[in-house]
Amino acid sequence: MELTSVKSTFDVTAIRKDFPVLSEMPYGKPLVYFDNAATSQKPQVVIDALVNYYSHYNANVHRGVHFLSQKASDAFDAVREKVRSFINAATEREIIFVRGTTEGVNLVAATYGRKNIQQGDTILVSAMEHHSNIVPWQMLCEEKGARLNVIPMNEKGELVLDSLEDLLNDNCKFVAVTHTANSLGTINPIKEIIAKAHSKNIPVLVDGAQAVAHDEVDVQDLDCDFFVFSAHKMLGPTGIGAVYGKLSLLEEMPPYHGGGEMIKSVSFKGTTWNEVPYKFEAGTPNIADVIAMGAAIDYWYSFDRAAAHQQEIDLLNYCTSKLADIPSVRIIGTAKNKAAVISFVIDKANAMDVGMFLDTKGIAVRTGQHCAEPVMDWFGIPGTIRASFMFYNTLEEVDYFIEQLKKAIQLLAV
Amino acid sequence: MELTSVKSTFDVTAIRKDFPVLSEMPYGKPLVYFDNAATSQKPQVVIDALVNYYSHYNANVHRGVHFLSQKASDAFDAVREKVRSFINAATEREIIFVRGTTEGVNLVAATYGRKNIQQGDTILVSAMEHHSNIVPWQMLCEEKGARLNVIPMNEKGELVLDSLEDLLNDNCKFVAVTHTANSLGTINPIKEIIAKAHSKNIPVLVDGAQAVAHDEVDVQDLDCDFFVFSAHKMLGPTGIGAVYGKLSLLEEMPPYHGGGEMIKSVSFKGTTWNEVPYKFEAGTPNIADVIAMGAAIDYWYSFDRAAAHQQEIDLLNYCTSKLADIPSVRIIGTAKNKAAVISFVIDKANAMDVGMFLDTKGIAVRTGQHCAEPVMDWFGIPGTIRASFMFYNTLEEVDYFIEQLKKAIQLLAV
Amino acid sequence: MRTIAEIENEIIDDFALFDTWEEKYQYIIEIGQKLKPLAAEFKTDDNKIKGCQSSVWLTASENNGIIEFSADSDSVFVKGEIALLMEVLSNQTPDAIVNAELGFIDQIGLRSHMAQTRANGLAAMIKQMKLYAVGFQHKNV
Amino acid sequence: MRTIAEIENEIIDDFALFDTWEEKYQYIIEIGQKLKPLAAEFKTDDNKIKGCQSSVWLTASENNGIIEFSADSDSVFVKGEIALLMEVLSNQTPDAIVNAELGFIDQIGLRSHMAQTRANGLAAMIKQMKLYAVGFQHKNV
Ligand SMILES: Cc1ncc(COP(=O)(O)O)c(C=O)c1O
Ligand SMILES: Cc1ncc(COP(=O)(O)O)c(C=O)c1O
Repeated sequence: MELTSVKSTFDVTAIRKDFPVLSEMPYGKPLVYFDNAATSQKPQVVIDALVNYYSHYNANVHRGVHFLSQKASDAFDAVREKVRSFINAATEREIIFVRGTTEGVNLVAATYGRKNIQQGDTILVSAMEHHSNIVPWQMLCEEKGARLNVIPMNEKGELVLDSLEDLLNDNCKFVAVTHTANSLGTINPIKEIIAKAHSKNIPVLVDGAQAVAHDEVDVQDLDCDFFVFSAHKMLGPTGIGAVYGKLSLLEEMPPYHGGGEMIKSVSFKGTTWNEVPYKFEAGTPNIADVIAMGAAIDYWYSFDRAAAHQQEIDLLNYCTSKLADIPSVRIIGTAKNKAAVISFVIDKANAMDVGMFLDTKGIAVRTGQHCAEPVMDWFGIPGTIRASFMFYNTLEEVDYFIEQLKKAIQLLAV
Repeated sequence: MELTSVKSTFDVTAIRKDFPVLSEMPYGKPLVYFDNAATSQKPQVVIDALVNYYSHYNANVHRGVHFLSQKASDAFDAVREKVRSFINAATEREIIFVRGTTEGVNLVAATYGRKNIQQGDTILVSAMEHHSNIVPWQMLCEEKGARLNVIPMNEKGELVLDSLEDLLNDNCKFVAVTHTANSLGTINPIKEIIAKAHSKNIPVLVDGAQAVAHDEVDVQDLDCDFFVFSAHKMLGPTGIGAVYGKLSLLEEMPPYHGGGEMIKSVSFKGTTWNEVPYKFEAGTPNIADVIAMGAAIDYWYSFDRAAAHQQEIDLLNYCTSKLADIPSVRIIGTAKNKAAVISFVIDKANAMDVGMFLDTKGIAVRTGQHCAEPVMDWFGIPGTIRASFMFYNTLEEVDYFIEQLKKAIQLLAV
Repeated sequence: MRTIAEIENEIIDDFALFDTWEEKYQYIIEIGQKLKPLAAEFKTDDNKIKGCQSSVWLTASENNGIIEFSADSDSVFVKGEIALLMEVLSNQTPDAIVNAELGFIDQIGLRSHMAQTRANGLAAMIKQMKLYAVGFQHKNV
Repeated sequence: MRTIAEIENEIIDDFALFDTWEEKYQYIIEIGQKLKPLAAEFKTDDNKIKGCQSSVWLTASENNGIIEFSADSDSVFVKGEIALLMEVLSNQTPDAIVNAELGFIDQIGLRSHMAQTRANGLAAMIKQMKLYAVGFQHKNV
């Protein structure tokens, strides 16, 4: 298979024009941005949404009778429906705005978790979780006297589900597992895990941080109980994200933060909570970024998502095959089902040295543990070099990356 | 005193040009924005900071070896020092970034509070708190079997400190009190309250949401233990704010959210925390808005703050005296020491009817309870009309407001 | 008897005469001021509608299968809203009231200029009127 | 014996020849590659510097009031940094080392292109070198 000849109908040159950062020239060299798993770049429409809000209708939402407040509230409220539709939740009441994935997981741990996890219970995570889907559960376990269990993985970085039935025993009260692993690229068989957990009536939280940027997500089809993600990884702004939760669960959960908006009535004698989802959204929300997140979602519908997805698969396959030709390269994470993320190590070369070399050539990759120290420990490595793609990346960028990587190896692996 | 003749050296016409929203024309009428206590407008430099970040150096911070990440990290880190200097904290390690005041209070309640408040303790708030500085403490009391006590106020909306010694008894373990009340405008004698609490070794949290936008704050001079505020009320973006905490307290506190960045090392066996302030900042921060908050702080230093403050005092005095001339108007909150916030009711007229009338004339005021239901209950009123000023407002706007308010009264108070 | 749809269309036509929200607001206030005050004996907590920030009282009576509403509020604007709702829903059968879609509210641009609390209040009023109608439906079974 | 300040200035002059970060990076790599490897017996956990993401080993010996450092790392770049630090701080008195301000690091633009973890590592190396010097200071009292 001659991969260089892959031609996609996807007009990547046109798409790239939507992203101002892609024209940057670090050290006078064209930027090659392969750090998309850390955060994606933003299309102009997202930036425009922020400018438009702050220049024309900035106001606090929901509480105001005046024109600007009305306009801001309408724009803000409309995004809940956009998020609902983006992940196909049943109703927009199932969407809670949070800062991002990390806050989302913590919200579920602090509300559902604190209410339902008891001493002696276990919470099940997987061996390839991001710290954000480990530490909140460790803290909850510590508080409650519960225990963390781990779904193991194999040397390809695939979850091994043989022991799942055992792990989903009577003590297990919650499962938190990532859809797509940021350190390995593995796409997990979430639907199967959820079905098995549900057969024992155990609810499942899905860490969707990487998934939403690469695959179409349907929370009803997955049947997950919670799904959390960050806007900044899916073309939206920093500082905003969402928790999806099944309405019946949300209704039963205690509130999260106390403050304005999440209450129905406050007196010093006692306080009554507002309805879902407002019960979980205390204080002035991140209005501008919610609106800009809406613009990001609109943008996702403005091009051919299937073609964009194919572009990412092409990038993944092309780069994987090129890396396979370099003897000193070892790819970490070789699951059959992978997103456009390639982690690798190089014999005798320090990952960060390589990252710095590539940086001097205008190439942005990430090096280190990728907030997944247990994964690095599993593979017995201090860290990896990670190239992660988005549909706006090109095969030519991969060629340049491979060329410079070879130079780095020549210089550094001695 | 002929107040119309007050002439300030402050060039409000020039300043207004910095704020794009001020040129808006709701219903074809020039916008008169008197809803600043809800959220302030933003100068162009703040909007530009967002555009510049997203257009030229958007990247995840701290973890990257590459050019964009370095640039983003530098810009992000620089803001911590700006915030430190803005409120004169002793070190930038005392600054924690949060979504806003509400999250800030909840952070302190969930960390310091959960660790230190026990059954039978009392937490002391004041009668004029915003819901965000009541409900988190009620929730903590509920969890711990502690009790909320209240510093009373008089009919002017001033705190009555006669009983303070009693309230600061041996059971009292924490004081949370607002610097400036958003519903009444009262500026409280915070320093005195803090000194009295400290004489009994009781730490004090100050809700600075309204204060930072109107007065220069010096947390070392106040000697408060915690100080929380939101950027969006002080010319900055939505979705960001800060908690100041004394370093010695922060060091002792358990972490807040679990996740990336707040850890030193993670394994399934156990996890060690990062240093203060990172211990309290899990996950990808709101990078863009932190940077824009820095631009807002820079902006505060770009004009004569004393003159701007005088402009607000002029607006307050002028509007107060004009309102005093209207027989059916009753001002709620007549403390001696007031910020540029005027809450009032009108005999026989419904507050929201008046707010809607003013809205049709291009005037934005707020009506209702202002997230301070206990204050409204104290005064036995369902809500107020609130005009709140910022230095970019003009005496001419006040004239127009008074003129239209009189028309509203004629139409509605029947 | 005019149908609900017919009355709604008339109201839509009336409002079409106004170009601006300002004019519409003043018109609603005018209608509100003309609403007959409710006798004090009806201003009970039982008749108060929950979910409105302003105080709103609403009662209903039935005569020969036709419902009549009476209402009052401390807000002139809300009285205007009620007057419009009563114009549409009073003197109708329970079935007609229960099935009314009340599209005129959006079409005259009422909802788009209201604070959320007031929009919630409007929704609460409509709900209460329909609940009365449901009650009378069952009575007539 | 050249003073620390003199050596720093020479390094600053060396780096002034380079226009770009790319050239500086490659120069540091070159220096790193020339650093004599540390004998395996010194690569102990005791000699490992905490706070560096890369493995860094550092030892020091004293002779007639003059300190000599030896070091190694699994990162060539870090070896380059160490080589620069050793050029400045080796063969100096404990007092001179303790008081060194090492402004050259900022002036050659080293810090501004490093990830935070690596900058922390650099700081940890300097701290460890100074701690050795403090140890030898006390020994000589
Ligand atoms: C005195 C006071 N405290 C707390 C808050 C809550 O701030 P935020 O909504 O930004 O969290 C506000 C503003 O609404 C306020 O005025
Ligand atoms: C799989 C996964 N989970 C969680 C996170 C945390 O997301 P955030 O940092 O936006 O809170 C990330 C991104 O860093 C991730 O890739």
